[in-house]
Amino acid sequence: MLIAAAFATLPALSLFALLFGRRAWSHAVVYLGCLGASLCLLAGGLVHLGGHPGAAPTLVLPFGLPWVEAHFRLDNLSALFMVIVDLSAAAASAFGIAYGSHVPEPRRVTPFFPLFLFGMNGVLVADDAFMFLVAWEFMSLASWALVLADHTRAENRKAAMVYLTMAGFGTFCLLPCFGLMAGPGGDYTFAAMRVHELAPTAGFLVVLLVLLGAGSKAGLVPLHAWLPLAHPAAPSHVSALMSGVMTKVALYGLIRVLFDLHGEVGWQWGAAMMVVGGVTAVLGVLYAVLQDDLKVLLAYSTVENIGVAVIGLGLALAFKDSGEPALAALALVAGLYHALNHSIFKSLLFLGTGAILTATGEKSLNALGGLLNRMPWTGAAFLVGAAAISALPPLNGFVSEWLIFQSLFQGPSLPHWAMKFGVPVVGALLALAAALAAACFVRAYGVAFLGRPRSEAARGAVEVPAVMRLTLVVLAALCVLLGAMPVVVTDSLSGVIAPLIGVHFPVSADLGWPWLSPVGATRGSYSGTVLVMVGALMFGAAILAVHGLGVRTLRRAAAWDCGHVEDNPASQYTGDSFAQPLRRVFAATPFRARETVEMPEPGDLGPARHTVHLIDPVWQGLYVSLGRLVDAIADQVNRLQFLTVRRYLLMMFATLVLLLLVVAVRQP
Amino acid sequence: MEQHQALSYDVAHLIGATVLMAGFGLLYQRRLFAVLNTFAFQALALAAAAAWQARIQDAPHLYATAAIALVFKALAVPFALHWLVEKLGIHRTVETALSIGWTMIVGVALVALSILLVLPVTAGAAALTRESLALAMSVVLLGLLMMITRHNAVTQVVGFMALENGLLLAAVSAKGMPLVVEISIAFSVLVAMTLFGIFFFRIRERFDTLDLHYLETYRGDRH
Amino acid sequence: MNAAVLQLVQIVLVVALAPLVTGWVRLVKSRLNGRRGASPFQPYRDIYRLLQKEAIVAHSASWVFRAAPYVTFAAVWLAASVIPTFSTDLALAPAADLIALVALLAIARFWTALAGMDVGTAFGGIGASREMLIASLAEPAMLMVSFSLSLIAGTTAPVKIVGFVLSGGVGLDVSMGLALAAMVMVSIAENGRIPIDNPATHLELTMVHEAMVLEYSGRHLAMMEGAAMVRLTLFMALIGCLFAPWGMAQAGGGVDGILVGMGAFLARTFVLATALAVFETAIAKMRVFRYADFLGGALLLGLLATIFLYVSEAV
Amino acid sequence: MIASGLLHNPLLWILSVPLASAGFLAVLPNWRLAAALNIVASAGTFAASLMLFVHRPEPTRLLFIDDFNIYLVVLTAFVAFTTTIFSAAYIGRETEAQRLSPLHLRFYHSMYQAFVFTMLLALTANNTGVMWVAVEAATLTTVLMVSLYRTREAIEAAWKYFILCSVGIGLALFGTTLVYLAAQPVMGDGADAMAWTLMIKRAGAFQPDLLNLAFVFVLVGYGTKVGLAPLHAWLPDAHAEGPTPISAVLSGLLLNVALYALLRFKMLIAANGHTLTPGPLMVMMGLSSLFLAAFMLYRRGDIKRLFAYSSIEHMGVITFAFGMGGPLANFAGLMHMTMHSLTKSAIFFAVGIITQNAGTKSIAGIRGLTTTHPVLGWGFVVAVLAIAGLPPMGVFMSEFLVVTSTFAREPLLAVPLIVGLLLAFGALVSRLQGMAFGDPVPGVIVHGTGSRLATIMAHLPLWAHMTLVVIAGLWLPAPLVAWFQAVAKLLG
Repeated sequence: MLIAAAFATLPALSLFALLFGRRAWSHAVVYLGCLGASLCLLAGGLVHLGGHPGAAPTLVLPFGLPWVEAHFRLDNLSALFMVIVDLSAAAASAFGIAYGSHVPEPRRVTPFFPLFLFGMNGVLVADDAFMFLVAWEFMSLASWALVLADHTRAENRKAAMVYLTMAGFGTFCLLPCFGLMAGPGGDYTFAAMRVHELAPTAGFLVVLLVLLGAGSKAGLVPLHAWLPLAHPAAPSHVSALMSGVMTKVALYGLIRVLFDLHGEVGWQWGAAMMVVGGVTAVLGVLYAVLQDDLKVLLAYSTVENIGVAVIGLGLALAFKDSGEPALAALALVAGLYHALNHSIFKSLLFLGTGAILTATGEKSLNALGGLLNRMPWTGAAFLVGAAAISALPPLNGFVSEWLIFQSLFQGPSLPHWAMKFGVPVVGALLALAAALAAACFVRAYGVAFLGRPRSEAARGAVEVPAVMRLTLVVLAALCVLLGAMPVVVTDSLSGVIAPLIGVHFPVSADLGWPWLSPVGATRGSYSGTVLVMVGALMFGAAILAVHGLGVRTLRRAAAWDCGHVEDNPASQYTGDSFAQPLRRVFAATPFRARETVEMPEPGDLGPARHTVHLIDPVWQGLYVSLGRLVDAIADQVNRLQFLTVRRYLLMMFATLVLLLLVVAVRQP
Repeated sequence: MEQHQALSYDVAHLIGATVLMAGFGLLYQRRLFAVLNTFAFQALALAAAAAWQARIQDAPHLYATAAIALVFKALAVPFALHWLVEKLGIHRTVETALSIGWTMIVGVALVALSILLVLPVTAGAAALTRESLALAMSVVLLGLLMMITRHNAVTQVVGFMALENGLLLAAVSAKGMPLVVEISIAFSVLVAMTLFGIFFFRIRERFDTLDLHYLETYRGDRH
Repeated sequence: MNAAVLQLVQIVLVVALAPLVTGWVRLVKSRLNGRRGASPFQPYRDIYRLLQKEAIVAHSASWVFRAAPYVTFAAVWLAASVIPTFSTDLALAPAADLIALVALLAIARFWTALAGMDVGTAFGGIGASREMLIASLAEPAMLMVSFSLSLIAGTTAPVKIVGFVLSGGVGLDVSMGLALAAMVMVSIAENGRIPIDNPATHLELTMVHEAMVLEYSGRHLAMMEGAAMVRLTLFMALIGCLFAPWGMAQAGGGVDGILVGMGAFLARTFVLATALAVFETAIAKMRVFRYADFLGGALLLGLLATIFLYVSEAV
Repeated sequence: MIASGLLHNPLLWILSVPLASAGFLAVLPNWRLAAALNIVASAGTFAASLMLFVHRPEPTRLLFIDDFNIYLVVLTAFVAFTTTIFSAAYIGRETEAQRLSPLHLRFYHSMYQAFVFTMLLALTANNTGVMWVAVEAATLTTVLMVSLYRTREAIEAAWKYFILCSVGIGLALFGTTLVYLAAQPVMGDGADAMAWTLMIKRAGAFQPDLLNLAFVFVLVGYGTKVGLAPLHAWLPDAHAEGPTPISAVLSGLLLNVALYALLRFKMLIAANGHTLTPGPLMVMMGLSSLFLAAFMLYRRGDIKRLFAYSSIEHMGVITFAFGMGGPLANFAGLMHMTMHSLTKSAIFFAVGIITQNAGTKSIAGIRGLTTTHPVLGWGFVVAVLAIAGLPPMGVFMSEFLVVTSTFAREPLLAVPLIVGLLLAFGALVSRLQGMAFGDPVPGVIVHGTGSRLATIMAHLPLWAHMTLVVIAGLWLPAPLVAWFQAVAKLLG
């Protein structure tokens, strides 16, 4: 009821935005409305999870495909993702209240923002293929319009173009996927698909297609190319949703099909997904660590985190197919937990970037610096986010990665040799990704918030309005909370996925609260709660000891810097110089990273220039060459536009004779 | 009676064959006026066919068709074209896209194809229609062939009308088919429009020859 | 004796022992170089001296710069206190396994690197960026080590691994050997010892860890130094307990068991310390971009260790 | 008695109103009045067509109404009506720009009504011959209107259109004759052997091989008019060079009529059952049209040709769907016909205003529409997205059904379909973004000249169509569904 009301509100809001967009106060109204709606949906999801997890209320409305009608259903999975989506949605809406007026053309944002939320939530509750895809495309369309909010910049238009085309690709993969699951009968309800038995080849195609379709939306390599273009192009609070939430909706699609509708997916697919996930994670974070634009950096790190989550899903599939439901549950819980965490800290980081943009108008690392002293709240919240995404305990990011590692370590127990040898490799990839993520965010935070300002804009930065600060702080608090009491989350998650796997598997089985001991106490355990408490005690003890034993005086002075005082902020390490060792070591081969240094002639006063060239092999190899192919064919075909009437008649004649021959041949 | 039936069939087929021969004649001619004369002859043969069918099917309305064919096609149109060619000073020789010889060979192949297609399938139909249908189809294809192997606009019009002769031949020999008259009228309108079109283009001086190369100097949307 | 008490003892022990270990290494090194060298207890005096000095902080430094030493120290200390040194019967043992251990050390690194960048000098940046490069390979290597150990011993909890090794579950095992090699290389990198880094150097272009703490002084520097010492002890304890836990006291071992374990721990630590000193004097520091080869090697060894398990199973 | 019965027969009005007004408009000198009358007449036709819902007349030898053509008649009358509204605004600005003289306009209005009449006749004719004559007449009337501007390009386009379609029509007639020959032995001589209603009942006894032959000629003949590649050549130029209202009705209605004729013959074939299946031929034709158009879209620089090719693309998809056959695909095809005619005519309405504002048909000269004309610009965006097959607009539903049902049956056929659709999608999106977004061209007319009324009249049809399309994308009225399903069954 509440949920339905919230759903109804969103389109109304966008209509309102269309009508009253000129009024100054309309933005606040729209975003407040979105905040309210998403809070309602959030509450709805939580109540469903807490109240009656087993139940799955359904609703059938008389529209959609005539003989199918529109089916909606709220089961555990939907409710969980509804929580994930609307948590960030609420944050983004709240942030938007203050931020919405900073975007260049607010009227191009407010009508689509509610529709975007509408679409994402719609995907979650849809219970037939048609409604699912309508909502899915609705989501893409609304976000496309939002990407075009600042449409006067050519790169945004290119981003939107690539984005919508890839969205189309995704849909055209999902269409046949659902077509196969529904069969020629034309009953497109998910209920029918659950019972419909698939032939082996059909099953194979379904998995492949859903990986392509949902994977392109989630940003799996090599279908990720649109993501770092599109996500940063939108206004920051929208980027937060696209990066933090829309990718999760894509994961929802994957899980819905692979675990619920399809039923029996072979372990090979699990293995394949793990490899794809691993590669995605490493490539994503490698791209990220080399970026200068903060939003692009965050977008690439989204690619990484999606990879991590997909490793979890793949592992779960492999376990499930190999008759290890308990381990499958563990892996799935790990994946979902990571999805939840990522949605939170990625929203936090994107909104933080929005705050930086509001304060400085800059999102290029090399123009920032020293913001922590000027924006203490934003700085602190961003620090929490950065630590969380770097998988540092006791924050939430670590818990999910720990769980994924734990389930990975069980991988070799599978009978298949491919898994025995593959899992360690994937483990290595995951570990590499985690370490690089830390490097990436040390760089991002260190360059943006620490040190000395690198530009006037950064020097003049002031803290953002209270609403923004509050949003950031709340999200940061959530990062800590979900990290410090993981058991609560894992237990509810295992309840959520019980129907999908078939076993209810409390991850804190052996030792009980607050110990997280997934595979049994002997297998290794973790307790964020305990670590927080003890860590705090030791921190306090250290401070007390030091202050007890030593002097407390503290003097401010110029930096020593090995003696030579250099007050030009340009002498600091920049993002590029920080990334240089990593670039040389990791990026030389995959991205063909090349550096060119132009030294001025002796006596020439011009500055020396150092430029870096990166090539995205996927973009070059796949997208560009495909584009070239299409162009070449188009050129050939285009000749047909310029023939003489006689030749057109000739074409007609040829067609006629050909068809006559066909008939002549096919006649008995 | 039997005798008479057989005779009537043979006559029908004979006339039909004449129309077809005229079709080949059209392909064969190199000079414009000769083409026009051959076409007039074909139209004449068609009129005869229509009249004969009107007699043996005792369907009087076919006489109307015959009359239209005779007056409009065999007389009016050829004269109009003569006048056009004279007035517009069009080259008297026909430029061919495909050499006459090859055109004839293709033509024969088309006739073979249509016979191959029609004869086996019309086993059920009245013997009357079988051959005439095959003949008609050949004439249609030959007309089309003429349209695509001749550059000159006049010859294209002639080709189109030859095609249409084939259609009418089929229509009249289809026993008891209604609306034949209306259809032939409709076609006459088409042809009239074509002639008007050519004349119109000419007096508007849209292009200095009727050679269709020059008609499509523009051909739309070049970039 | 109950776990809580033992835990307390260990928490105090690691901190108390750390400077001595460092001092010992320095002593042995100077002897090998033919100098008399300072007393092994010199580090205690150094730290006390630093505590007495006032702390100087650059104008541009933020609170991160001032918090970093304490956070770093606390993180390392916490990590050190969950590793079984003389007894496996620790109250905190279940709170963190090997993976969590890696992460705890990552916290320290994260903050140290941030501190290095906070003042806004070139050297801080150099240190931070090189440190993260090293970490980006050392961490995976260590995780692969724990992977192979967890496959061998069936657990990622150090305590349990000790129990497994003591129970003679493993004989002389190829995987164990590879894992050990990887572990040693990682420890060298993590502690900034030669050939990765030279703890004694102040030649700017070769600094890594020193470059990050360059701006520190007084109590902050003391904290950083302390953290480094504890980390060194931690790794020695870790190598010891994972690969040579002999004599370690089990739960319910009784007081004598504890004493034996204590003795064994001290012996192990000082043997390792001496070995480290010898090793460092024997070889030279390598160029920055050779780190990748060195640590990549460690990573591969760790991977091999896991793979070899199946090879040995298969044949 | 009979007279009164005739008077109550909506068909009588549907056909007589346009015919009469065509005659009257031909002699009416004042073009403003003529435009108004044009609207009124089409409104009357539309109203009469709505009466079909309440009272469906009995089929006669000449005319009939069944589940198939009832909604096509209403659709045709509706689009013809909205187009007249748009046309009034359009020609207003054309005459201001001195591009059209009153004489031209008199001719234009009269021909418009004549054209509507021929289409309605072709739709309602219960006789293959009458239908043929009507389609041929439709060709003639449109040829004259395409050449209305008398420019070199217009005349060339008209000539191309005329020649190709005359030949096509000829072949269609041959096919019709063959069908008669197939029917005649069963139905006996005369008009019975040409009446749909009677033939469909006894089609089972027809000579199947003759039907095969006939279908080839009908396919090539009427297929030319549908614009199936490689018979499509006339379509882009005819759409591009004629007045935009004519492009709208050509694309939105005439193609449907030709396709309707084709489908009627397919019904016979399906009812006969002993013939070779026509499916593969139609599938191939559909795919070739889809691919040809998809690639052509990437190279078009003229906005009207762009959408003309997009019509070819959609005709290809529809033909593909009917070629696949089966309840789902046929339903999708019928749905797609309806949606395409509504959407594409809406697009041409928008294009008309856009080209008049920009003063050029070149896509390069059109930028930033959403900035200069928000209402028009966003309407254009919605319409193009709809034609590109995005929900919640109607085309998505039909594409959903085509792709899913095809993939479930013939994955190998579905793959090229998907590739083609995706190619066309990409082309349309890139063109759309170029025109709708970015910085506007300096010096473009920001506010449509002319009265407020004219502006409203120009925008109203566009939004009316889009509203219908959006509604249909999510909800179809029950009777329409029933008709679709009945026809889908007949189409086999």
